[in-house]
This record gives sequence, C-alpha cells and structure tokens, in this order.
Amino acid sequence: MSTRTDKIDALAEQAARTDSAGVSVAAAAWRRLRRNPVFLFGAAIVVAFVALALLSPWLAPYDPGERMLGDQVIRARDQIPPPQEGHPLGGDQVGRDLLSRILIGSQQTLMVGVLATLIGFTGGLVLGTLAGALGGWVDTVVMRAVDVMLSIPGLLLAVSIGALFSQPNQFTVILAVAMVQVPIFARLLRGSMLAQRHSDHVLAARALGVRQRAIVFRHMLPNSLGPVIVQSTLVLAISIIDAAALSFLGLGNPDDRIPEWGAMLGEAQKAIDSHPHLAYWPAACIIVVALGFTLMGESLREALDPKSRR
Amino acid sequence: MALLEVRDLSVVFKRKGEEPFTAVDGVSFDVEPGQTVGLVGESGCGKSVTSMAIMGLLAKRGVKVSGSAKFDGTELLTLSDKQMRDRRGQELGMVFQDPLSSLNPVISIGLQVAEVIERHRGLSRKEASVQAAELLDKVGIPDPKRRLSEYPHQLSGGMRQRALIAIALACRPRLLIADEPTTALDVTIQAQILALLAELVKETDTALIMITHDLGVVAGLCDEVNVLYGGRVVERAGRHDLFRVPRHPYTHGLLASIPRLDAPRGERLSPIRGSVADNIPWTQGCAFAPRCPNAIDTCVEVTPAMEPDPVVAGERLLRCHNPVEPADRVEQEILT
Amino acid sequence: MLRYTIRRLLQLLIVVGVLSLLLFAWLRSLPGGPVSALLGERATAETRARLTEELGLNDPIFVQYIKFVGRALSGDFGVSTGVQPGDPALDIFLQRLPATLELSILAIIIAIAIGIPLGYLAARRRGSVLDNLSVVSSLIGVAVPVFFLAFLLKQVFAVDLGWFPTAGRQEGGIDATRVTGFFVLDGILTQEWDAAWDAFVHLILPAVALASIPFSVVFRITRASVLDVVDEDYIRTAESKGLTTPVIRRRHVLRNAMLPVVTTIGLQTGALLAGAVLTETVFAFPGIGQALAIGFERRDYPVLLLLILCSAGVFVLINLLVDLSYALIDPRIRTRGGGH
Amino acid sequence: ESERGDDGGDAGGQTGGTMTFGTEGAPKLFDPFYATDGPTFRTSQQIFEGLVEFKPGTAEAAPGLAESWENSEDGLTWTFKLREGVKFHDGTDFNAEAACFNFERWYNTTGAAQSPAVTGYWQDNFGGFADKKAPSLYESCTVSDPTTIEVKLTRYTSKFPDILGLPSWSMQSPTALEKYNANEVTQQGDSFAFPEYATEHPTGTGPFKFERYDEANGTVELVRNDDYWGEKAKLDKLIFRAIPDETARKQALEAGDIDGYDLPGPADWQDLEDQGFQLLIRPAFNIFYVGIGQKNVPQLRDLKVRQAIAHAIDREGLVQQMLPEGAEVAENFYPDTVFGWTDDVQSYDHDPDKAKQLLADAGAQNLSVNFYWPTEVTRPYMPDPRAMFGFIQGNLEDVGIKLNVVSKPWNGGYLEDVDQGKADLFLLGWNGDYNTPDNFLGNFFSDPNNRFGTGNSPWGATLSDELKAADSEVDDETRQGMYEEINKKLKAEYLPAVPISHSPPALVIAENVSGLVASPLTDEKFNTVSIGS
Amino acid sequence: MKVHFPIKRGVVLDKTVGYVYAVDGVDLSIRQGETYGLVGESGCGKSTLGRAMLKLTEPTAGKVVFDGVDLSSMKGEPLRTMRRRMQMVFQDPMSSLDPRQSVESLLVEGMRAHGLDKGKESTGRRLRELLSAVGLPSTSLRKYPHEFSGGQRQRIGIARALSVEPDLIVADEPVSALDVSVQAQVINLLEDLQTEFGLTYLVIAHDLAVVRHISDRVGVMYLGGLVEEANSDQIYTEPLHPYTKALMSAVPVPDPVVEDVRERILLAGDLPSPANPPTGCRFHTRCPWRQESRCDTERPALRELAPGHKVACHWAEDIRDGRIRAHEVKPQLTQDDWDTGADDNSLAGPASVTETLGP
Ligand SMILES: Nc1ncnc2c1ncn2[C@@H]1O[C@H](COP(=O)(O)OP(=O)(O)OP(=O)(O)O)[C@@H](O)[C@H]1O
Ligand SMILES: Nc1ncnc2c1ncn2[C@@H]1O[C@H](COP(=O)(O)OP(=O)(O)OP(=O)(O)O)[C@@H](O)[C@H]1O
Ligand SMILES: [Mg+2]
Ligand SMILES: [Mg+2]
Repeated sequence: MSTRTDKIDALAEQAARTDSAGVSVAAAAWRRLRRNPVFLFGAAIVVAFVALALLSPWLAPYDPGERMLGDQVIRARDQIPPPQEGHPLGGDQVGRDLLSRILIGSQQTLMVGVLATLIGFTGGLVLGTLAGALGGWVDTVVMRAVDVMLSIPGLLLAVSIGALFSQPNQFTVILAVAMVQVPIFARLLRGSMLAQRHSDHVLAARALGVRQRAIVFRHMLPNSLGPVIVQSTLVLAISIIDAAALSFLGLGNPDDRIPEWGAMLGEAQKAIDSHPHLAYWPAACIIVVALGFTLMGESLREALDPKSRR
Repeated sequence: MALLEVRDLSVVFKRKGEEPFTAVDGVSFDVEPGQTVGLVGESGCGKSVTSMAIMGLLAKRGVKVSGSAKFDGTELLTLSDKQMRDRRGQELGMVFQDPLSSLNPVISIGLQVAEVIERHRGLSRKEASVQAAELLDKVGIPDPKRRLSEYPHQLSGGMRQRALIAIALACRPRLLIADEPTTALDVTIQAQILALLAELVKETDTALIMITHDLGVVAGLCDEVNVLYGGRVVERAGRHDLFRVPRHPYTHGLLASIPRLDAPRGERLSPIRGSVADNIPWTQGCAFAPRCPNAIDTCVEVTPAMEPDPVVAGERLLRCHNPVEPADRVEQEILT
Repeated sequence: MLRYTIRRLLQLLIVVGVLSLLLFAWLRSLPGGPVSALLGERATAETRARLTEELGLNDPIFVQYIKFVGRALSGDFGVSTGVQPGDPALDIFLQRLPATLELSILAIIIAIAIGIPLGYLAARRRGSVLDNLSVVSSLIGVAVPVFFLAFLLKQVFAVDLGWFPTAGRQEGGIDATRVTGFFVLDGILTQEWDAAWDAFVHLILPAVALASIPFSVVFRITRASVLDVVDEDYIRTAESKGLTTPVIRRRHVLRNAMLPVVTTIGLQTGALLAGAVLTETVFAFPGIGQALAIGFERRDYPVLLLLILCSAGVFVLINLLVDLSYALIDPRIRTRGGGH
Repeated sequence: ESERGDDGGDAGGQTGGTMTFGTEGAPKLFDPFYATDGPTFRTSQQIFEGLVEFKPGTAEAAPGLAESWENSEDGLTWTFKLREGVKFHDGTDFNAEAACFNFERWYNTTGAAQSPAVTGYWQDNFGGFADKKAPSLYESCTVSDPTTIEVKLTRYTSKFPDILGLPSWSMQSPTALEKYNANEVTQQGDSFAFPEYATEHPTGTGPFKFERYDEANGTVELVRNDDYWGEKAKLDKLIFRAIPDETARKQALEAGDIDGYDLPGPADWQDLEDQGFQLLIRPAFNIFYVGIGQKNVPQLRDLKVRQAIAHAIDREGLVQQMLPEGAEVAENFYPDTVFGWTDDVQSYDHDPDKAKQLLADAGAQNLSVNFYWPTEVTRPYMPDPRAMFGFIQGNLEDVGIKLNVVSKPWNGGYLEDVDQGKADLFLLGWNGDYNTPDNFLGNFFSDPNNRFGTGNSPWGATLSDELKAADSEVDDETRQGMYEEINKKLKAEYLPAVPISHSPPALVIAENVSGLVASPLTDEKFNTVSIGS
Repeated sequence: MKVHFPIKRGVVLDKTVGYVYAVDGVDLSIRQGETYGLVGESGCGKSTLGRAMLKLTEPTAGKVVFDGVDLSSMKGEPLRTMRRRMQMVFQDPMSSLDPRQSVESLLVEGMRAHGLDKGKESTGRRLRELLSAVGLPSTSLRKYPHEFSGGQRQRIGIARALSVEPDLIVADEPVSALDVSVQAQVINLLEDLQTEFGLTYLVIAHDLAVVRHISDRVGVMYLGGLVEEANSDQIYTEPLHPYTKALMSAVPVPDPVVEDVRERILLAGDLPSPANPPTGCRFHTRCPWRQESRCDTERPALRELAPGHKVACHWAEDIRDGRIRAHEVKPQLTQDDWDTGADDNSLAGPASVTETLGP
C-alpha cells in the first residue's frame, strides 16, 4: 500500500517543487512542447478525435441505432451486410450501418473519457482539497479511505464497481471507471497541497493575515493542479481502455443502440475470425485515441518534470 | 613550464532549437605545482564549466570546447576518452560542491574511496580498503574503519566533504580542482575543511584550483586570483595585490559590497548596481558596462582585451577600458 | 524494521477488515445473489422466499456480517454458487492462486527480460531511432486493450498457426500428478517432463499478453531512472575518479537505477495477480482472474468477496514485501533503523 | 454444403482413444440427485442410468434399467421389471433392493438437503418428503422380487413415468452412497456443502466410470466401464473440460485442443461447418416467449392490448434473422413433438397496423410499460438476448408502445424481478425436461401467482384448474383433447405471453468423431462415440 | 520560548517518542525601532524561533508579548488582525512568492485581508509608493515573479511585507540566496526602509558579517538556545562565549593581510542533533574551553556580564580573563541521520502515477 501511495506522494511533491517556479515553468514547458513531435502527434490525434466526436452527427450518414440492413442479416449463416453502395463499411451483426456506428461511437467514447476523468478529478479534488487544506483528523480519515481504495488493484476495482451496479448502463460504466481514479487524484492533490502548505509563499500569505479560505483557493489549490492536470490526460486514455474492458466483460452499457467502441469491440470479438473487420475498426479507433492521449500526457509530464529540464 | 596551462578556453553550449550559449569565453591561466589559484565570480559566471572542461567531464554532445589546456605538457582537450580516464583520479583530482549528491548513496564510503585506488594503483580490493581507511583517517574522519562500511547518508555534511576530499586525493594527484567545496557547509565546518585542504595541499605539493564565490575564502588561501565575469577573466593578480588595489570596477564593486566583520559598523555598503542579468554580450563591448560606475563610451563599443595593468606594479592582467584608480582604494584604506 | 513490518501487517488487517465490511454490505444489498444463482429459471416466488429465509438473508446485514466473520475466522468463507458451485470459496482461491501466480511470474519475467535491457539501451542512446521506437511501442503497449491483444495473439499463434494451445493450463489427456498446484513445478518435481512442458506451453501466450503493460512500465521506468541517474552528481564524481565505463555503468548507474525499477516490478506483480481478469478470461485460464470474471457474471458472492479481499490482501502484502526488499537493497533505508 | 460427418459415420467406429469435450462450466458435483446444473447432468449421464431412459435422439421414454413397466388401473401403482445382471461400478449388484433404496433415499431426505436449492427437481416432480410437510406424489416402493419393484403414487400424473428419465432419478450404488455419506448435505453460509460421495465417488451403472476431477484444471476424466451390461463404450477415456468463454471454446476446437463442445453460438454455425466440423443440430425442445406481466399495468389485463403486442412482433423476421437454422416460429407454448400440440390455434401475424388498431380499440394508444431483458446470459432458446431484445424493441416501438427498458444481469436481479412480477414485458423461455405438456404449461401457469400475474385476470384461476385437471386425467385420448383445448384458449382467450420460437441448440464435434446422437433434451450419451485419428 | 517538534512513531497509533528541540528555552526582547540580528549554524533553530514569534509555528511553551499584547493565547480572527503589524521576509525569494500571482495581486492581497484597499485609486497610489520604496519600476505590477531577477524578487517580498504597514519585520535569511553584489543592495534597502518607516527588525542570518553589519544587537544561537547576546560592536570586539569566538574566527575576511595573521579557533566535529542534544551546556562537546565540572551536567543560563552583554557560559569570565586556556578537542561522532530525512525523496520517482498503478 505504502509503495503505491508513496509513489503518488513523491510525484505530487516533485510537481509541487516544480511548481514553485510556476508560470515560467509552464511557459518553458509549453515552448518545449510546441517543438516536441511526440506531443504534436498526440495532440493532433486528440484534436482530430474531439472534432470527430463533435461533428459526427453531421458526418454520420445514418442513424446508428437503426437496423436498416436488417434483412441482409442471417445470424444462422453468420451473414452480415457486406460493404455496399451507401454503406462503405457494410453493416454490423444486426444490420446497422457500421460507418455511422464508428463515427457516432466517438461521441460515447469521448463522453466516457471526459466524464470519467471529470468525475475522478472532481472527486479527487474535493477529497484532496479537504484533506490537504484542513489536515488533522479530516486528513487522516480521508486518506485512510483513499488508502483502502488504493489497496485494490485498479482494474479489479473498476470491474467490481461496474459489476455491482444492479442495472448497468452507460453511466455506471463511467462511474466505475471514474471511481478508480478518485483516490489517485485525491492523493496526488493532497500531496501537492501538503507540500504547498509548508511552502514559503503559503506561509507568507498566512503571515500577511490572509484568510484560510483564500489561501487554500488562491494559493494552494492553483499551485497544486499541475500534476493533477497531467494525470487527467493520462486518465482519459485509461478510462477509455478500462471502459472497453468493462464492455468486454459484459459489464458495459447493455443498450447498444447508441454505439460505443468498447462495446462494439467486445461484441465483435465473438465473430472475430469470420468478420474481423467488425473488431478491427473499433479496436483501431480505441488504440489510436488512447495512444493520442497517452502521448500527449506523457510528453506533458516530461515537459513539466524538473529533471528533464537540464 | 606551468603544471597546467589554460589558453583561450571556450565552452559553447548548443542545444537543438536554442541559441548557442557561450558559458566560458577565452579563459587563460596557469597553475604552477604547489600553487593555489583561485577562480572567483558570481553565480553563473562560468567557474564550474571551466573546471569541468579541464577535467573532460562535460557532455560530448551539444558542447563545443575550444582552446587549449595543457597538463604537464600534454594537451588535455584532445586526449582520447581512455587517456583522460587514466589521468582523472590519478593526476587530476576534483572535489565538488554538494557533498551529499556527489557521493553515491547506495555504495559504502569504503568502496567509493577504495575503487579509485583500485583503479589507478592496481591494488586488490582488500589492500585498497586498508589504504582507504588510512585516507579517511588522514582527512580527519574519526573511527575510519567503521566508516568504511557506512553509507553517505550516515555521515554529517562535513564528514561527507572530507570523504570527497579523500577520494580526490587518494592517488596523490598533481592537480586538485575544488569547486566551491565549502559553499554547502556552515562557517565553522567551512573553516575546518579549508584548513584541511590547505594543509594537505601543502604537504603533498599539489597544485590547487580553488573555485569559489567567496572573496574571503580566496583571500585566505590563494596565491593568485582570477576574477571571472560573464565567462571571461576580467582581472588577475596575486591575492595581496588584488585585494589591496582592485583595479577592475567589478572586483572593486564586489569588495565594496561585502560587509566585513573586521570593519567598523555603520558604514553603508556600496553595491554594484543591477544584476548579472543586465549583461551585454562580450562581442558588443564590455559585458560589465551596463552595471559599471566607470563605464565610458568605448565600453559599449570596443571589447576590452586582457592586458597587463599599466598603472600598478606586479603581475596583473586586466580587461578594462577605464579601471578604478588605485588611489581610491588606497585612500579609503588610509582613511579608515 | 521489525516494528515497521508489524505496523504494516496490522494496517493490512485493518484494510482487509474494513474492505470486508464494505464489500459484504454492498454485495448483500444487491439484487439477485445466491437465491437466483441457486435456483435459476426454475425459481418461483415461493421457492425464492423459502430459500431466502433458509439462507438467513432476511437478517439485518450487520447480523449477517457478524455471522460471516465468525465463520470466516474458522476458515469458512462460504461455498461457491457460480464459479465452481458447491466448492468452498477458500478452496477455489487456494486452488487458483498457484495458476495465477505461475502466470504472473512468467509475465513479469518476460517484462523484466525485455523491459530492463531495452530501457537501459534506450536511455544510453537517448534520442536515437531505437529510443524513439521503443518509447512509442511501449506507449502503444499501454494503449492496446489487453483483452484485444490477448485475442489477437491467440487467434494468430494458437488458432491459425497452431503453435500454442488456445486455452487452459494443461491438456486433459496428460496424467499429471499434482503436488504444489504449480503445474510446471509439479511436472519438474515429479519428473513428468511432458506435463511440465505442456503446462509451460500453456502459459506462454497468456503471459505474453499479460506482460504487455508491465513491460512498458518497466521499460519506461528503467529508461527514466537511468536517464536520471546518469545526470546525478555522483556519476560525475565517478567520472572524475577516472573509473572505466563498465565499472561506472555497473556499479554506479545500474545499481542506483534499479531501485525504482524494483519497486515497479513489485507493484506490477501485485497488480497482475488481480489484474489478470481479462487475459485469463480470453485464455480460459483457470486462475483468480477467471474466477472473478465468472463470479461477476454469475453473481457468486461468497467467491467474489473472498477473491476481492484476498486480491487486495495479496496486493498489499506484495507492496509490503517490495517495501521491505527495498529497504534491503537501499542502504539509505536499511541503515536508518527503527521506524518511519 | 460440406460432406461432413458422412464418412466418419460408420456405425461400428473404432474403439480406443480419448475424447475431450468442452463444456461451459465445471460440474457442481457428481450426485445427480442434488444437481440442477447442465455440466453435472452431462457428466452424470455417462456414469449413471435411470429406470427409464429417453430414446437416443428423441424425448420419448424408453426402457433403461427397467426393462418394462406397467400401470395399475387407477394409475397409482407402477410395477417395474428390472434388467438383470447389472452391476454398479463398485461391484454392487443392481436389483430391486437397490432401486427401492434409491427411491427411499430421495423420499427420506432431511435437513439442509430439503432446500429447494438442493433438491429442487424432487420438489418440482414429486413434491414433499417423508416428513409430510408438503404433499408428495411418491408414496412407497416395495420389492416384489429381486427384479421387480412396485412404486406407489398418491395421485395420478401424466408425467409419470417419463420423469424417471431425468438424470436426477438415476440409480446409484447403495453401498457407495452409504460408504461416502451421500446424504450429508450441510448449509454453509449462503450455500450448501456436499458430501464426499457427491464430489469424489459417484457410482452408477453407466458406460463410463468416474476417474478423477482435476479441479485446478477444470477437467473431469471418465474411463470406459468394461463391465457395462450393454453396448460398451468405444472411447477409452472421455474428458469434459470447462471452458467458460464461448469464443474460447470455439478457438479451442479450431486449434484441436478439444474434440467438440456444446452450444456453439448460432452465428458460428456456418463458420464451423465451413471449417469442416460436424454440427449436430438437436431438435428444438424448448420455447422462447415474450412474457407479459399483468400485475402492475392494468391495460395489460386487456386481451386486446396483449393481442396488439402479439401482432406487433415480427416473429418470422426474428426467427429468420436472429435464430439458428432449424428454428421455428412457435404457435403453442411447447414444440410440436409434445403431446397435445395443435396447429388449430389463433395465429398472430406480424401486422403493425392491426396492432395499432387494437391498441386504439383498447384505448391504450399511449401504452407505456417496462421491458426487461437479461444480460450476462445465453440460453438455448435465447442464443443472443441483446440482439433479440433489440429486434423486439424495434417492433414494439413501431406500433407506438412506449418502452421503459430495464436490463439486469440474469442472476443479478433479472430473474428475481421477473419472478416477483416487476416486469411488464420480459424475455424468457424454457428447456423441456421430458415429453409432457405439463413440463411446460404446468411450470408456467399452474400456480396463478406466477410471473405473468395471471391471477390478476379472472381466467387465471380457471387456467390453473384446467391444467391440473388435464394432468390428472388418466385416459390418454381425453387428456389430449383437454390439452388441445387449453392450447387454443391460451392463444385465443388468455394470451398470458406471446410464444415466439423454438430454436434448436447444437453441438459441434471434430471431423474424426462419430457416433454422437444429438438429443433434444441435450442429454447425449457418449458410449456410442468413437474417435478416429 | 520553546518549540519542540514531536518525533512520532508507533505500531498502531503514532505516539510521540521524542522531540526535536528546535528552540529550547530562548528569552529575548527586541526594542522598538531596533534591529536585532540572530546568527547560528544551520539547523540551530533560528527560523523556527522567528516563526514561533509570529505564531506561524505554535510554540510548545513560552509566550510572545508584542507591544504589550500576549500573542500566545490569541487565535483566529484577533490573531489574524494582529498579523498586520508583524510581517516576514523569507530566504528564498522565488519560493516565497506565489508563482501564479502577479505582483499586483501579491501586494494587494495583504491590504485586502486587512481592509486597507479603499478604492481603486488609493490602492493604486499605495502600490506605486510601495514599488518606489523598494526601488522597482511601477511597470512591475503586471509582471509575474519569474520575470524578475533574484534581487528584484526579494524586493517584491519586502514590498509585500510593507504593504500592510507593519511595525515589526522578521527577515529570515533575506540575503543568503543572493549574489554578493545584489546582497548589498538588499541590505541597503532594508536599512533605508527602517529609517523611512521606523520599522523594527529581527534579522536572521548565518552570515555573521551581514548580521553584525545590519543589527544593533546580535544574538548567537547554538542548538536551540541563545548562547550570547550583545550589541554588534561588543560581539566583535569582545566575544565572550567560546562558540561566538569560534564562529567569529571562522568567518573569512576578504583581506589577505588580515587572513594571514588571524588566529583561528577551529571547532572539532559537527553540530549535534537537536533531537538528542548533549546534556548540560549544549556546546560542551565541541568546546575548546570545556571544563571537567559543570559543563556536561549543568545547562548555563544567560547571564549579563556587562551592560547589555549576556552570555550563557559557566566560565565566561575565566575565559575572558585568560584563566582558562583552550585545549584540543577530539571530534565526537554525531549521529547525523536526523537531518537527512528529507532526502528520502531523492529516490527517483515514478515515470508517472498511472505506471505505478499497473494494468
Ligand atoms: N549543460 C549546460 N547547458 C547549457 N548551459 C549551461 C550548462 N552548464 C552550465 N551552463 C551555463 O553556463 C553558465 C556558467 O555555468 P557555471 O556552472 O560554470 O557557473 P558557476 O560560475 O559555476 O556558477 P555557480 O556559482 O552557481 O556554481 C551558466 O549561465 C549556466 O547556465
Ligand atoms: N516542522 C518541523 N518538524 C520537525 N522538525 C523540524 C520542523 N521544522 C524544523 N525542524 C527541525 O528543527 C531544527 C531547527 O530548524 P530551523 O529551520 O529553525 O533551523 P535554522 O536555524 O533556521 O536552520 P537554517 O540555517 O538551515 O535555516 C532543525 O533540526 C530542523 O530539522
Ligand atoms: Mg558552479
Ligand atoms: Mg532557516
């Protein structure tokens, strides 16, 4: 338990140290990032993906939930609609237009990623701020709870949470994936906050007689967000992959009229040898998007790492 | 012939996508056997880079070293990596500023001292350990046998610095470079270390390059002092000459900035205005010009050369168009 | 050290205790559960009610928990209702633990065997093609969903090429003697070489799939920490001693760089033990992960409860071991003595 | 079409060899009396035999360990003539003594084993136990002579003696039962622990003997019983290997790791055949229906509304697109091989307009109901719940019914909610155990307090009575009439659910396997199976 | 005044098993308008004392009376209001300025907290005044700390302290992080401001020369305790405590003539751990004048030897009058673990959090 938590703490502290150089660090980091091909590549993927998700309702030729090619489906013969006029990728197992599903699927995937990250982030923010700002027994209680959560390996926790909703749906998936991130965010934030709490500039504000609330929200919190934001980028990728894993285990959103890549992949694996393209498309999308966020997050982290700045 | 002859040493850092940065710019000086030469200057003036260039410790990539550094007649800058390794630790020793980070945290002190003996004197590990214990004893580490098996974090700051000195002196190098060896230490400890260094150097007739920003340290230790500013030596003189009659406005300014323990109180300090950030590039004149009280028009037009000081006697080199009149200082001295 | 260990073990107990209460309450508050699992679609409202009463599921949760703890303390964690119906949950755990251990250990070995040398090389040649390629491939390793990778591996190497078996731990036809539950080890101990080989071959594909994430983590940590260490002051000191490059690399760079790698390896092992859910499912590998997956699907609460608890426990325990071993290899901690 | 099977199908087959068969799970235990799960029955079918067996490939009762039987006039006393010279695997003789020992064992069950979770089949088929807390169908078993027994029942039921063909009523060795404490079932926490007999020493008379169960590897090994009284098994060894994931089963077969597996997904059928595997399609002996719960939404008690639902569903399309080859649209609540089936029932064509009209007539244009469908499950009658649900959902929405979709895991609330009448519409079905109408209809409707909430309609009780009466009717012809009548009324007047389809489950085996006869009851015996090289 | 930091350790619940005696029984008073200088080696408790005086660290025992008001029992809002009158300047000019705040908001913050910003205009005027007082251009307001040099940052820090018009400023090593040339600028500035605003200073530094230069009175600390206090001339001309003597002799003077003739008192060994301070006189382990009796058993109190000159040494008079001679001291081993605790994190961190958490 402590190794993992220690690591998070170390990272938080490291980042807090970085942040004392503040804006200049961010500016310098940005200058370096702008020229970093890895970051640019990741960012390009992410931008393209977000654009796709936003524009997909106009890009997608058909309603992704409508079984318009249903008559061409014969499950018994494993027949699905082949690529044809107007349906360049053909249909899926029950005759819905695959292209439309892939395109619209980006929305759900983006939503899963963004919402899960937001929830994780917010949860972590609240807990971490409470613990970091108030200290004392609040800190102890919150951190004990966080430690208990951290003592369950991430995916297992997500799967457990996902499996234990009596009625799984899109939101429970998001929640399951997000919950795993809450303790990490909380710990990360609290670590930075704690480092901030003893930092000179916070001490200076206290000496000035600035009110506690203002110190927390004006000084400690903004300066602690760096590592949390980097983490968010990585969490985006993780949530997308985790959500796919949940779908694969059958714990995803059961309503498949609204397409989601993870669920599509999970579903398509059953017929991977006869219709591999059903799996390859969503798999490729997930991999590319996750890679995009990961590349971006990793280069962001590296850019903000004081050690890499020599 | 001097033991070490540094001529026109320049170090340029060139990073991809960034402007090349000249950290050391045509530095020359000599070190005789048994002599202690000081390099002083404020943070960032290129002291450490100079020493690292001499030791061949700068990274190969992104760094351009030019000029010459002859050690006992051998050009160090063009030696192969292998040849340089044979000299480092053997003939050239170095002590670094931060004694904690300069010692490997997971290797025992004993091994860290012994490995250099092992490497250069071809002794077995056992023999080297015996030698190491002796060395530790010599640099004043109590109970040296026990310390051999301890790790850096178990020693206090002063002890660590002593261990580093032991490592540097293990093979009785002919030249020792000490890069701010006492900056991280408290005054009382600093005094111990400086005394130790002086004693060891004297005992072994080792030449010492003392790098520091503390003029006080230089005053007590060095035979000759080089004052660096912005990567160039701006003034060189024997220590007595330098402190008695500082000629370069920068040297003069530094001395005037320091509150002296032995001076009467109440006197205002006269600091140099501005800060190092206000430099202009050497190519456009004198880098110190913007901060210089003596600056004249030529200072921002013509780059001053390092020339023997025409006014004051003694072996002094100066890089200034309009040096401080010696009288000023002397007068001051008389007045007080 | 001892005090520290005891303290951590106590913490472990507390974690497990709290977790068991939370899990228990949660599992019990869910619909379905043992009754549905036991009766299936034959159930009627009446048999359902009868069984609920018989199983004591109408008691207040707290009472049920106390009973559970009482039984658990005597080693009885209930009987599986879905994974291996009728088997005591504890047996299922003990039976499957070796399988998962075997698999995780091989996966970690693979990850280490590739990750560390490659990480070291990449760091040495920072910025080279090799470096960039391996960094990007390690990131891809994280981005590819494990189950998909497992699937592809299986499809290509087992189904299409037929080089490896597709599923399970051992062919049914092999008459292997079970000693420790580690099939490969058993085969070696009993000198049933065919059984050992067969079990080993079964491990390869799942282990490779499972190794993808630990590999990329180990690789990147190795690379990062070698890069860090190379820039440390003490490396400069070592250089200034004129030590030869191999000595510097071995004694100074690697020894320090390995410290964080060791932690990582431990953490990854811990995560693998419980994180093999996906891979084990794809390869029908009868380990903890598969039991968890089936347990979730079939709402096998006793097994889920025990497995999640034990996984968390094992995870925490491994972390403790990592910490302790860390203390052994890092003199800064080892020689500090006393507590933290 | 491939030439599968034909060349491997020579009746003699060769002896020897090992066959590995993939199953979806490991058996829970090996004592069929306590079993409720498929993997256990599959194994016990090879080890055990009952007095009555089903004719291979059909659901018809046929002589098993009893060579013949007859019924008394009043239908209450059954006399079984037992096969001679049969021995259990442990050497114990099978005789009248042993047979009655088994009956008495079942009847005298006590303690934890009385739980519906343990002896659910007994309670479904025979009712209560010797302690008479609930009425029992069974009264006594007496040994008339070493090869004859007389079984007395408390009432007549059409199910008897077919039910004796169920694997649960297999004959087990009295010696072994006693030696290994077969009756010591205990409740442990939420579940039950079974005695040594059930986990390690199943002893029957069948063509295969239990060899071992490698729990760590999920494999059960059976070996040939060389002393079998009938046609001896051809295989030396039969291994059942648990591979829970369906795709993994398929890949294992493709890679040659196993020689066959049960219940390939319909979508894989074509692919498996194309790869040269033999696909054995069982006659469909099941029913899939869309249940209508009348408990909560009053409008659903209106026949017109239920009829509208029936008309809205495109059963033909569903069968065509979603179900395997050989699936049929269901007109009755059970397949046509079962007694009392009739095609003279009201049929509901796919007719959205009519459905809308009916809804309008009933004043239920804005009918809004919840619609339950199960996740994390496939059943032989419902190979892909998600797709099937999607199809029906589309149909119902097309006629303007507002659906509030509820999906729950099969064991995680779905069955519970459905049983408690929370679902207005739901997907469910039934796999037949034996060939009597009561096995289907009786299970569905004889208790008016059922998942359809028929008790909420006046005819609910009537239907219940009608079913009971039919079941107790001794005369076959009269009984047939009664069931036909019920079937007609069920469709025309009651319509408590919309029967959708009967879909055939399949088995797949490798090319070199022969002699396996697919059974509609999915209880294939492997003694006829041989494996080539 | 005492500040003891608990050392916590325990199996289940932490219990305090010892204390770091950071500040252990210090009495001092600062007169209005004077500059009091505090010197001592690193870790001797100077900062802790400074902070405790401002109640930024809770003292374990003792009290602080500021302008007749006892601060020790003060809490919450009254304390916050009181803070206006006592300010602090920190050692590291970078880390003591919030990097995300512009100079303007840094300066306004304190004024706002005490209701001193009355209207845009007056505040603006006040800000310009402040900047000119510390010698910064008024264009600085919109800039961020990182855009300034070290000396300028320190000026911002001083301006911030001044913004609430305090009476007392505690300056904790205000010039240690600066280059010598800049250091002098800041020292001059501090002096100018004192004259201009009639401030009272407590200046903490480890550089004896700086302290002596700036202060009216100097206190020398050793291992949590005050060992000598005198006005700054006395401390140079007549150091009474052996430690002060040694300290004085250790400070290098930038004059070769002086250096060559100076007699050095070299102390043996290092500063002992404040978690486990020596018994009796804290300095006895390194003291060249240590005597057989009293030194290691009895803790000397601060005694006034001459007017305004206090010293905590049993033998001060004897040493002064040469009755006791210095002798050689064998360095004692000091267990130095305590001050390396902070270096734990030098173990290389993870490449990212996610990585440590695995699949
Ligand atoms: N590896 C490097 N890459 C780029 N610039 C460097 C590098 N190393 C040093 N410099 C720059 O070279 C200049 C001289 O650095 P150097 O370390 O020699 O200063 P210094 O005089 O030793 O200062 P200090 O007293 O702070 O140690 C500085 O401006 C520094 O930023
Ligand atoms: N919050 C704390 N908890 C525990 N120990 C502390 C704490 N703050 C300071 N200390 C310890 O108290 C002692 C005195 O610390 P302090 O910072 O006051 O010294 P200092 O004289 O200011 O040193 P420096 O010159 O290095 O700033 C040190 O040993 C330090 O380790
Ligand atoms: Mg330097
Ligand atoms: Mg301090």
